[in-house]
Amino acid sequence: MTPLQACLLISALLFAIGFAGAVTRRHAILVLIGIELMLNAANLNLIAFWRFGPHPEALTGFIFVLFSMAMAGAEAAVGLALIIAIYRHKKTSNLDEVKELKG
Amino acid sequence: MFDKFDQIFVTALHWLVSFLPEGLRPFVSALICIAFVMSVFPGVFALTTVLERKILGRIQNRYGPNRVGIPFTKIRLCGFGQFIPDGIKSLTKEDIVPRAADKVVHFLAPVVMLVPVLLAYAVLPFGKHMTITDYDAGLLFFFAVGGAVEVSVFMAGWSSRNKYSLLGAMRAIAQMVSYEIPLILSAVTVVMVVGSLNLSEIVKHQNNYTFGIAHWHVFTPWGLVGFILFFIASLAESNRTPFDLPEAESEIIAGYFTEYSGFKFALFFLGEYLGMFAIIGLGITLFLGGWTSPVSFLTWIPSYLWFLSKLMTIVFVFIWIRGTLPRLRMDQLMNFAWKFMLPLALINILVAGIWHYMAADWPRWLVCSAIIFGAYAILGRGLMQNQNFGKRIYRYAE
Amino acid sequence: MSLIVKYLWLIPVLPLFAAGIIAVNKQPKRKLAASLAIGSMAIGFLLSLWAFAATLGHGEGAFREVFSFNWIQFGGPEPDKWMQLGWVLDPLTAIMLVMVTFVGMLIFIFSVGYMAHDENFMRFFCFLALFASGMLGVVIANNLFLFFVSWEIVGLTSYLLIGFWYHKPSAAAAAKKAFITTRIGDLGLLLGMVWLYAETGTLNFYDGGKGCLESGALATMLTHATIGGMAVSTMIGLLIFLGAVGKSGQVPLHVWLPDAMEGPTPVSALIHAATMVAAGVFLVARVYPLMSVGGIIGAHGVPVTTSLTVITWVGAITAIFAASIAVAQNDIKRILAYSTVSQLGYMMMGLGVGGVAVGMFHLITHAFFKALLFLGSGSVIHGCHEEQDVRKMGGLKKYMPVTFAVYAVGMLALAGFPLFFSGFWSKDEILHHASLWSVSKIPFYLGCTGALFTAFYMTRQMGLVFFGSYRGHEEKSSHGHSAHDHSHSAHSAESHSHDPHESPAVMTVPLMILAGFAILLGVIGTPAWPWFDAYLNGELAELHIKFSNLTESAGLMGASALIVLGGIGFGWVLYGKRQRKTATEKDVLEAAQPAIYKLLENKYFIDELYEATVIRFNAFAAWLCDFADKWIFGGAVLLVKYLTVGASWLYRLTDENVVNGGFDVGCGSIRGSGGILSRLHSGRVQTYLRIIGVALVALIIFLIWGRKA
Amino acid sequence: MPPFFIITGIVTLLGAAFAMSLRNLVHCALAMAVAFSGIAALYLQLDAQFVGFAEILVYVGAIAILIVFAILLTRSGEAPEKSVLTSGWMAGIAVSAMVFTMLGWAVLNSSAIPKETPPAPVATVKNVGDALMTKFVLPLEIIGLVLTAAMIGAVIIALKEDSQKSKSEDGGQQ
Repeated sequence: MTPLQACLLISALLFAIGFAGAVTRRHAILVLIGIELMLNAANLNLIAFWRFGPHPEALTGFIFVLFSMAMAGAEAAVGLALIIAIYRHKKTSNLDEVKELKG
Repeated sequence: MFDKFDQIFVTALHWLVSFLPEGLRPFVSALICIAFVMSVFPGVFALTTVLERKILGRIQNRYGPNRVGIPFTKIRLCGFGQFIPDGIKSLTKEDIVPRAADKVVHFLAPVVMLVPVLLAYAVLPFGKHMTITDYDAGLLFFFAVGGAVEVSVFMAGWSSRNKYSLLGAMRAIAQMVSYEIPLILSAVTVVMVVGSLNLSEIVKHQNNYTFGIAHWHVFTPWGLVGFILFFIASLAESNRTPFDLPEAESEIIAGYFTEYSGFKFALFFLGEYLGMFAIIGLGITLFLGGWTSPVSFLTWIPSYLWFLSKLMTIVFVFIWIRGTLPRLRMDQLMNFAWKFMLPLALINILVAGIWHYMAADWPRWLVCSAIIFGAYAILGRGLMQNQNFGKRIYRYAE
Repeated sequence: MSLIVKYLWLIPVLPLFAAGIIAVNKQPKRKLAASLAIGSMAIGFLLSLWAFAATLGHGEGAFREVFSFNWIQFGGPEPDKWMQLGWVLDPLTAIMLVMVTFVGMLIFIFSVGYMAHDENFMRFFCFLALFASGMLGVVIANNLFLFFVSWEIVGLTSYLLIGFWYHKPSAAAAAKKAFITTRIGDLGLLLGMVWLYAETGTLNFYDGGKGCLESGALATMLTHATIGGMAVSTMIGLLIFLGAVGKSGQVPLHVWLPDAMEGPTPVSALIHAATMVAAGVFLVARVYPLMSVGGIIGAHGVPVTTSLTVITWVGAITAIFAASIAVAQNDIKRILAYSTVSQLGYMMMGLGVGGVAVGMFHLITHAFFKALLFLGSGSVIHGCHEEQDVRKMGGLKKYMPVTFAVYAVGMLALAGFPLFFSGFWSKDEILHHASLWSVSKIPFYLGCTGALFTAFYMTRQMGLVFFGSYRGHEEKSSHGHSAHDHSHSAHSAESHSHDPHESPAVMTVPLMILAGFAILLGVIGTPAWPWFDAYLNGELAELHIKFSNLTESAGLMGASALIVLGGIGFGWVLYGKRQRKTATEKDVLEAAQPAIYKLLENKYFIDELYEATVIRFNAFAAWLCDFADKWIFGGAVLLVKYLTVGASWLYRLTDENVVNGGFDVGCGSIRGSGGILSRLHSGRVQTYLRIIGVALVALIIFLIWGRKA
Repeated sequence: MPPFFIITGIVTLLGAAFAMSLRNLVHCALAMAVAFSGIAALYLQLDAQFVGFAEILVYVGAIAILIVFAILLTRSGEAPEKSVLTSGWMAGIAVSAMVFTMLGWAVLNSSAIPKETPPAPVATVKNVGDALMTKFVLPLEIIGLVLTAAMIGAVIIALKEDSQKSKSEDGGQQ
């Protein structure tokens, strides 16, 4: 197993864990944490490919991770604001109790 | 001769390591450095506790500790031996954990506090060639590990299951998050002018002399403002008076470490002081020339002594402020951070940019000072306008 | 092209912007409104001075630069036929610009004081600024169309400002009257414009040889003949002159102008004395080449044509006609209004007998002193607590010394007091040319009589208003006496506090400036140094005090001075020395000649004549139209209505049963299928996330499979 | 493969697993912080120093604190008595297991993976800064815009909706 494959496996497992959490947990904040984990798995992928890829001097993957982290920050801020707003409305943060938006 | 004296620790380290095989050298060298930090700065901490009590006593017109000297002798050392019984007392007291507490987190909190604080020392240049790890992004590293302190504060406050702890923790986190922004922004000015995040580079940039006076950043308009902002923000970051709301004993007992006692309390105490030293060290590095001497004819004094003396001077000022100023209210604290320091720090970044691109002549002094004075006048006025000393209305929790 | 010509449009556009900004302000911001309007006029004045300076110092030929741009494309023989708009800068424009902006600015400043207590201050300044914009547009237009548009803006604002106090029925009626009367004239202008376009294919005045006032087009128009053998140019000229008659209040369309005095006094001063009514004169001056084309050159190089002859006669008749009415009026502003009509007649006459320079010179001097007189009368009215009847004034010299002084200057200028006042020089110029007119001498005699009347009625007004003792109290106190006998003392004390008072500085300072100009302006047009004449014709004025020159005009000057002095003396004897005792006492003239006085007091019954003829005919026509509308067109409309109702009833039947039925069935089935689909959407995000995960797996399988294959 | 790499990987994965499986939300958040620290350590080992420090600064210093605040504000600091899992949690586990299986299979069997390890690339702060200010300056600006928009949006979403009430509270604050 090459180092790249090791990184990718770690990232795949991280992604799966994050996904499992996001799908199975009821609490909205935990879903958000799961999404953050998935995002980090993707970032790890990017860094791994930058490190072991053919053109590391281009810094593309590296910079992409920086941008992705900025996006994650924005996403967390808006997501948590939404969760707080929902909690204020419905006095709950459990996602299966928030299902007004159905057909 | 002086140079050798200056480099005595570095030479000693190289000499020690040279006995070892090639593979072990970095590892052992790192261990020695860690041992150095772990011994010197807690020593300074011990000294400072006594010093603080004595200075506060002097300010408050009383004696302070003046009895305890070297144990088992008659030497009293003006009471500077006080830290030994203090330490023994702290370490041997009973460790009480509340029954309702979250025991694991409660146990981990002081550790999580101490680890990042000690990590922060890894990038500080204590003297010439005396940086433990010379990271390219040293400044970023410092702020990154500094952020972890907030987690420990939360852990301590939340796990105690005590309303005072939780309140103190929330206050501390809100305050630290707020003041981290002007702290970082005022450091950004230095980064802009020096063009590097490496702390050794930043010191090297200040190690030049004109007319025998060093090029410390504090001697420029933006640097002065940056230093003052940094100083205030570091007061807040280390929870010192007048920003000691998280530990306001008259309101919330002792804040987030109300439920800590004995060894863990000592660890928190140590962590707080070490954090304070680290942030002062960073301030010295960024604005006060690090280990350099202010005037060229004093360069023969060893660099680490310069660093230490600057550190102690600032610590003295901290203690002085603690003895002098009253505590702020929470809304005043937040207003000050967001309505005064943040805008001023942003304008200071602009000024640093102007400074960088204008010719090195007297006009840039004039322009930069004018902008800063204008901004200060306007922001200060705005801050004072919101001072509404009417009847206080309390807002109750929902 | 010089820079100022390029930016000449700024002068009218600035007040337009000011008006717009004032109009969109919801809150009453008096300071903003006044400063915007005055500021725009002040900037306009500075620009006008610049423009004026640019026209100076051109020795050979008149300075004239035009700027035209394409506005809209419209049908015509050529595919790209453009309607052009543009402006022109020549001495005529420049002098008018300076006059309008300067007088306008002073009157705006005066209005700040005069309207200070009016609640519709903002509206007033909005209209004033809009008016200034339109008037300046009239002045700079190099195109009859742009001219017409600005002209109509001016008419609209005149209507709005006359009816400014629309809650007074008389003001509303006066506004309507002014609007409708001038519309008759504007119809003539519009017809003339259309005809002009049909003849020449352009409406630009000057366009580098292609304009309608330039030799090519004029020659074409001259050769075409029309009804009665008249040249087309004459007909067009007369139609355009009809517009001028309406706007400038010439006989027989003068009836609106005295009634227009219902508006606030600054409006009367600005619009109905200094600028707008002069626009008619300006129009004639502007199209003077059209009027004078093909004329026989008479004395002093003045051409004589049919249209100019008409203009002269209309002007002369108006001059004497209005002056004689003014003698028997008692409303201070009405006297001035008839005086304005009369002076406008002089200007028309001047244009007819002496050319552009003569008429325009009187226009400029008249603008200053008549603005002065109106503002002075405004100051008097303001001081006497909105009293306009001269019989109830008197003795104001004591109460309002500044107003008295400046009013006297205006009065002497208007009367044409010799040598020191501008009115003398400009009127003398007109009379001088009239005396040399080759067609007839009657206009000259009419003018001389008018001058006598002018001096007389102005002296009468001065005597009644400023000399003697104040008569304002008696009516009020007697009224109080009769109605509330027991509170007599209280009333007299109250009425004592109603003494006339001097106006504030914001009103008197503009008056003083205007008075200064009313004296000084005469200098530029004396026979010894005819600078104005030379400037308009693009020559260099030289100071030529030649004895022959003096003797030529000295006789006439002496004669007119005698006339004026006679008029003043006559008036002084009748009204100055012998003051009326009470406000209700009969007028001296009325006592002597009751029939004539009644005729004059009732303005020759012109209004009544119109009432009996034009308006009755109009009412009949309106009744006829109403009848036709009610029975003929109304019946047709009813028929159509019932047809439509029937058709729609049929339509509803089909719609409800056929179309709607089918639609309902379709809707039902769609809703049913949607309900089935909506089961998939539980509203739980995690379900969706799970589906996304499955899709991800499917995607990976698909990619790998595709790769292997 | 160095042992330290394996250790950090395991710590990261354990942190993530605990973050997703503990009952108490605060513990979850703290475990998440551990996982992020581990990822930062992984970045350091992949010679991405700057990203590693930024990861700690952003995730541990900011997002973890933010999440902790949100937990306290929504009063979910205590472990609930009811089930913490959704009704269809087994399907979710199955799907994520499938996802991992597919991803892992793809990683191990991919032919696109280069066999040899290239030398450590240089990513000094100066290089990164130059790249950000030249080649990637437009994305940087857009990120700045997005962050500003997100900040304003977050503030507006989290604001109290009852304007009458908030007014009186503003009065109370002064």
